[in-house]
Amino acid sequence: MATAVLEARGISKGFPGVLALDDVSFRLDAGQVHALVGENGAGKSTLIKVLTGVYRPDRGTLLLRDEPVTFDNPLAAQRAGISTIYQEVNLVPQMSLAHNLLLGREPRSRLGVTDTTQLYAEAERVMTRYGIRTDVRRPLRSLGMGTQQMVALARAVSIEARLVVMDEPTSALEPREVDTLFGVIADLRSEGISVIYVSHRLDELYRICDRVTVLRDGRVAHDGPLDELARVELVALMLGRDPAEIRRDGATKFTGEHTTTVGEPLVQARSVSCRPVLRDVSVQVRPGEVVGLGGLLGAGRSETAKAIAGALPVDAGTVTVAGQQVRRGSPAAAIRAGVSLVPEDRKAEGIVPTLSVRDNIALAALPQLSRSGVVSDARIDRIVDSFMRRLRIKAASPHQKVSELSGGNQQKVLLARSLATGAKVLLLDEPTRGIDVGAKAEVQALIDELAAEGLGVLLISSDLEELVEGADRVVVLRDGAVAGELSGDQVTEEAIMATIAATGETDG
Amino acid sequence: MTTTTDADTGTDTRRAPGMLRRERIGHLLQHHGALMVLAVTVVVGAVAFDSFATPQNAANIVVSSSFLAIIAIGMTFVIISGGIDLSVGSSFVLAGVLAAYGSRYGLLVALLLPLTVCGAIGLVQGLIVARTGMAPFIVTLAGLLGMRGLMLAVSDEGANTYLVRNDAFSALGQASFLGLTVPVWITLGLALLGGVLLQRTGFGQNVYAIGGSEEAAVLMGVPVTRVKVLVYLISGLLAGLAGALNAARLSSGVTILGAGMELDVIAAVVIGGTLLTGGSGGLTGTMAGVLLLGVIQSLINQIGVLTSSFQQVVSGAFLALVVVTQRILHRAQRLS
Amino acid sequence: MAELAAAPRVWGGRARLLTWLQEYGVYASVLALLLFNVVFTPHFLEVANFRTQLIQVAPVVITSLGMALVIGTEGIDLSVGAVMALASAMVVLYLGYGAPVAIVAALIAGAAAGAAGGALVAYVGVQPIVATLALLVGIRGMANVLVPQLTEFRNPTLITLGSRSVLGLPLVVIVAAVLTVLVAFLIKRTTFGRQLVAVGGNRAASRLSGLPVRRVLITVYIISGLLAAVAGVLATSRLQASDPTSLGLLMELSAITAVVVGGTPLTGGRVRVLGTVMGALLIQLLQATLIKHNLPQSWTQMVQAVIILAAVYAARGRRA
Amino acid sequence: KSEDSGDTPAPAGSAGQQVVQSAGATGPTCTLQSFGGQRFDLKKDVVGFSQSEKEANPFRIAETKSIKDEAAKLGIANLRVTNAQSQFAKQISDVQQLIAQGAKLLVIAPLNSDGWEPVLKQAAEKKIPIITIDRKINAQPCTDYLTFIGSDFYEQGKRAADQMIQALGGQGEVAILLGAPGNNVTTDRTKGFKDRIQEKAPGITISFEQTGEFTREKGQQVTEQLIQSRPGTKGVYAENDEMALGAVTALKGAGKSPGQVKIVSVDGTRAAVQGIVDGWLSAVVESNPRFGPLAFSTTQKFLDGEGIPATVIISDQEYTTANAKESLGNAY
Ligand SMILES: Nc1ncnc2c1ncn2[C@@H]1O[C@H](COP(=O)(O)OP(=O)(O)OP(=O)(O)O)[C@@H](O)[C@H]1O
Ligand SMILES: Nc1ncnc2c1ncn2[C@@H]1O[C@H](COP(=O)(O)OP(=O)(O)OP(=O)(O)O)[C@@H](O)[C@H]1O
Ligand SMILES: [Mg+2]
Ligand SMILES: [Mg+2]
Repeated sequence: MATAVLEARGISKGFPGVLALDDVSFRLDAGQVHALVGENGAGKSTLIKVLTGVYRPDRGTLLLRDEPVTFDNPLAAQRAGISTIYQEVNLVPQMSLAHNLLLGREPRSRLGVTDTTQLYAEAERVMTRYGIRTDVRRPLRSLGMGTQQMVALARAVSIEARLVVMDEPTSALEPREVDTLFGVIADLRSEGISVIYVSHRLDELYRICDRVTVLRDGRVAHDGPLDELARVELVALMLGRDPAEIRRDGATKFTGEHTTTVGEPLVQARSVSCRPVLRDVSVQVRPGEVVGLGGLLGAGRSETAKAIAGALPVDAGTVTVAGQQVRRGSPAAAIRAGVSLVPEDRKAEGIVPTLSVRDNIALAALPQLSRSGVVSDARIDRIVDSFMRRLRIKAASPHQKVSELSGGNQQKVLLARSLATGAKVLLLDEPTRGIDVGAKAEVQALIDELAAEGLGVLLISSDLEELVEGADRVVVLRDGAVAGELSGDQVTEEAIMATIAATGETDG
Repeated sequence: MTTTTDADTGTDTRRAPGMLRRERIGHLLQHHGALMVLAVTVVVGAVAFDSFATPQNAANIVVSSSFLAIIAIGMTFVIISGGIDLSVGSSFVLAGVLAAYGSRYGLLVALLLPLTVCGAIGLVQGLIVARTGMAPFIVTLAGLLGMRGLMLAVSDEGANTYLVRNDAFSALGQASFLGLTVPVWITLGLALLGGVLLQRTGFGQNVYAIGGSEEAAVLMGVPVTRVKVLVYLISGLLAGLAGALNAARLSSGVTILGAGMELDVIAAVVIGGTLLTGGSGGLTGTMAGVLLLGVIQSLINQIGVLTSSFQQVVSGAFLALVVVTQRILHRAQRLS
Repeated sequence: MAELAAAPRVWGGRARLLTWLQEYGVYASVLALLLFNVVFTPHFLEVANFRTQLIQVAPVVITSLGMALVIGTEGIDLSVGAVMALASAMVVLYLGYGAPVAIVAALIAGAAAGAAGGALVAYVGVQPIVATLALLVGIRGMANVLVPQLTEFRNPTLITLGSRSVLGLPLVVIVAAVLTVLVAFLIKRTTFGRQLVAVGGNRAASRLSGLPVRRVLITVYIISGLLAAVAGVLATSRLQASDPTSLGLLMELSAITAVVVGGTPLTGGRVRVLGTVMGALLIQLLQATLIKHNLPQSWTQMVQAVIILAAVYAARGRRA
Repeated sequence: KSEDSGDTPAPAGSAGQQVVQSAGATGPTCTLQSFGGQRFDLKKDVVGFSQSEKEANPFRIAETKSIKDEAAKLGIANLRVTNAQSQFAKQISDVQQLIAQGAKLLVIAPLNSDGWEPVLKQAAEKKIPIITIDRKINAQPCTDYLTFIGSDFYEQGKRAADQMIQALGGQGEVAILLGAPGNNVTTDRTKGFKDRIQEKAPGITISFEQTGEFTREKGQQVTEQLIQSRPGTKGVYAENDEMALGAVTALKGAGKSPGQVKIVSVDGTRAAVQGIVDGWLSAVVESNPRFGPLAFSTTQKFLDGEGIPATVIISDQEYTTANAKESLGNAY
């Protein structure tokens, strides 16, 4: 038997309140792409953090090429040839792309100081290889999530490593960039470098992975070659359910068509401009309608949603809700008018990490839940209780800190927060990013359910399948302007791609 | 800089140059806003007061600012790393007393004693901050108290002012070269060195990374503990050096110095465009900030007719004006 | 209080002790110091002693409460000591119109000073530490301009405010206790309190959730100024004189220490009211102990440094 | 923080005028020739006055006012005044800026006795005479600076001790309310007091010394702790009047009656002397701040070619139960 590149034996790791990993063993062979899957909160990220020196396991041993090792910190793991892309893009937002990319490996001039010319040249060279052409001197935060993810990827791969760990690298990527990534992974494999790959997108796993380990509730539920495992079986293993049951339910939870009322638009954005990212964007959503926003990374979808939600200073254009114009630049006014945004960046703009699940849900609706400035705990408890049940939020108690929940459950908390305000229109920016198949289906079902109740939904998703199945109508953006609109039978993946790629002037 | 639109990758680059210019301007304003405000203040002062723009007054401002400047260099490192060092005022006075005491055993002791003690305390503070995760504000506040206590202990509860009787050491504070005293040259050298360290070495980039996002820095393999410890060590050493040089200038270990100095230093750094949240800033701004404080003080003295209480009102208002101006410049750039 | 209602969780034995220490470290420290004094300090277990400590700590408690709110929003208010001086100046300036008018004038001045700082922070976007540093310098100067030197007064109403007792409890202590309860209520039960911690926990998220972020911020600084003014009035009445030069000097550091020792993180998003009161008590008790044992100033400062470190170490927040 | 505070403004007129105690007797005299300076016109040339602390206490108010009033009286047209706001570094640069502004005479109320090297050097280059008032500069008179006019703080401490010994009849526990740590005034007033007690009254023990930082508030707080935990304390020596008055407030609050604890302090502010009249204080040793007339008359003598002494120690008064009522008008 070949020596394992990295092996974990009997690893346990607990946090206050949960046992995130319970006696997990894991073995990675050379030149293999090894998938690590499981529901939200199954312990994937925790296992990766144990393998790479972020956490110390409570029990168990690590073996690097059959030698026992302990990593005190990520640096130690890096020195041992393990390079990692962590789940949340973990780069420094204020620093330039180049400095992020080459931090710790800056080229030096003869005087021993950093040679900045060479630094930028090198960074530009690397990024071009990943299909990113941008000024590498720009601060990272001025770049879209997708570009940032590519930088993280380039950084991890360009470190001389024997093992590259990728925790949900594609959740912020477009199909094209995913292709680039897979090209890189193929190269790595051919060089004999192993890859641990975590993703909730099952198609991807079947495209590139050799082997799979399924985690469920902190335990190993399955371990074996991936091609021997049918997709439904994999999902069943993750969820701990019967494959037959899964087969009945289908791929996405969307039912497809809604009974779109031809009534007055609930919300209407007219010629919204917001230099330099948006030009003349008009979108409307009618009651009971799910409108998709399509486009590539940086096309301005998030900006459109934020402009409608009053979270961006708009240069021109109006937003009306039920015929009434909403005050510009005030999220509070938008919420009062019944428009609520669930932002794409959960960590930075969504949850308030210091507060409990309960307080996070009640946050936006506080004015409605209090009388003369004093909150009514009874009313809060009632509403929190009902949403936690309805959205099936998994938490030890409503008083648990929201930062301790898994990604999918945090997402549901944000949905609950929006719904608790009594919103008539929901703007959902990547609502299923980074959440597991089970939770994804639940969220999708929920969107359907809400639309059926007469809510208007604006859905932004990089997952084309989700967009096609979920939306009644898709508005496609390119370079901050509307490139086209598709409805009814026109809504297909091919049509969306075609609209994005069309170079000439399109109607709209 | 790439200006082509690369349709193939779908990465948007067409807007890059435009945003870049604005970013550059923003960068300029944020980092050199203090320099601009400084220039305006100097011009206004020169027009308004005859005896303001004299070489001697300029030299006075530069010389008396140099000690604050040396400390501010260290503080800039600390603040960029996302920390703060309240202990510098106490380090400054303690170092002065130790240097004066040490000067009776020769130049070397006069320099090494304060540097060792202040460096060691900086090191300990850094270790506590880095290892325990306690707030730097509190750790260095304890440092402020503890070092002042130590200073009182070594000076017989402040009753004993050691005098410098070593000419070589005195020269360090008093001799001048090309019209400027040695501390000014040392300041310039340190600012230059600090600038290179910060901008052009891996260590400097690590400091920025930790201040920008400590979590990310850890995951990117930055030796966070070591960098943090070093940053507080630098701050302690520089405060110690400033204190020692000041003792050489004053020829004695004055015990009543340094109270509230940390706030002046922090103000200078922040006026210089370094954000207290960490991750951005630089030394040019800090130097401008230090000079700005000196110039404001000198202008208030020039006005002359103000009562001492009114002088305070004016310096408070001036400080507010400067930071507000900077904010507005910064914002105007962002919204344009 | 919020900190007492811990969520039900499954803890291990050692973890439980550790967490208990983190949550209640400041209480343990106060207790330890009390025990030390009972054993080693003569005349400690006397009513008069506890009265003295409580009276002396009252202004610190009151300013610390305001500071805790500001820190809860990830801010800091260095101007509280100067605001105390300003309030003190206003009181004697308007004493001619009677004590109530004078006190109201002082409180208005405090609120106005807070509003100035808050406006700089909330609307101009100046970093709290610099905004309030400018105020610290300017406001103390202003207090001195208004009342150039220590001024005694003989107004009986104002003097009784500082020396009177109700049901055996000094009035200043009662005021501090009432304000503590009010601030606890504010944090626990009001919309404003919830919004305050949310703004401190994640400002961007709060804005997107439609919270009036700027209004919350400016209000917090106004409250801090107001509370500092209350403390200033009480201190003035106790001193029976207005002394804008030295009243409240370095109060900002004591208040910040009390808040942090009490377990409120400087990173915001959380406010511990009772912890803050305990933090103030710890500092007071510590200083009293050192004075009573007649330690030289050098020792006093070094011991304080060590104890503050130890207390914060015990009470430090869980690490990520 | 200040070492001298009170609460009533200095009275106008010549009441409390400084009297020279020892002039010339102590050392060699200094003349224009021996100093080597240039003659200048006091009335027309720039005269700089550097005050150390904010004019927010009676001592500093009276001191600055005395200088300004006397300058006005003598027709000195170009008096430039700076204030170091209790920051020593600022005082150094203040004086340097006065030199840059062309001052021909410097009157300095130093915040600290040591650390004047850079100023003395610059002044010496230009042969600018420096008169230091109320606190000495540790340097060579007639070479580094011209002369010092002021009180002897050590002596003040000794005289306070004498008063304390008398008040207590040579027996009992005494507490000291120290001034701000590190301050020369604190150091000297403490040393003088202790030396004298040791020398003359072995029956008195100094059982407690804590800083009240020269402020009334701290004086009150420390005294509150003191009387509660050391009820046997018979006397309190406060190193300035403010702390003494704070101690009085504390004693009142603890229900003590006047005279139960003997208080002796230094300064001679109106409020403290009133305290003697009311029976709370036993004695106050004066420290006279009215330096204007003496400073400028000394300068004039110097310019006129006369020899002036290296130190001009003024004779400070004493306020006791015997003279407090009559002398109230002299207090500042
Ligand atoms: N720092 C922490 N403190 C407390 N609990 C934690 C912490 N990190 C993770 N957990 C808990 O440990 C469990 C495993 O989390 P982990 O992040 O490993 O899940 P995951 O499989 O990566 O999920 P996802 O697909 O959502 O990323 C979850 O219940 C989570 O709430
Ligand atoms: N803070 C910012 N400063 C400058 N430019 C920004 C900032 N945020 C976003 N941008 C730019 O604005 C453009 C539109 O970004 P937006 O986030 O709306 O894209 P998107 O279509 O939602 O794509 P994504 O899938 O990345 O969310 C991008 O080019 C992005 O780089
Ligand atoms: Mg994960
Ligand atoms: Mg987006």
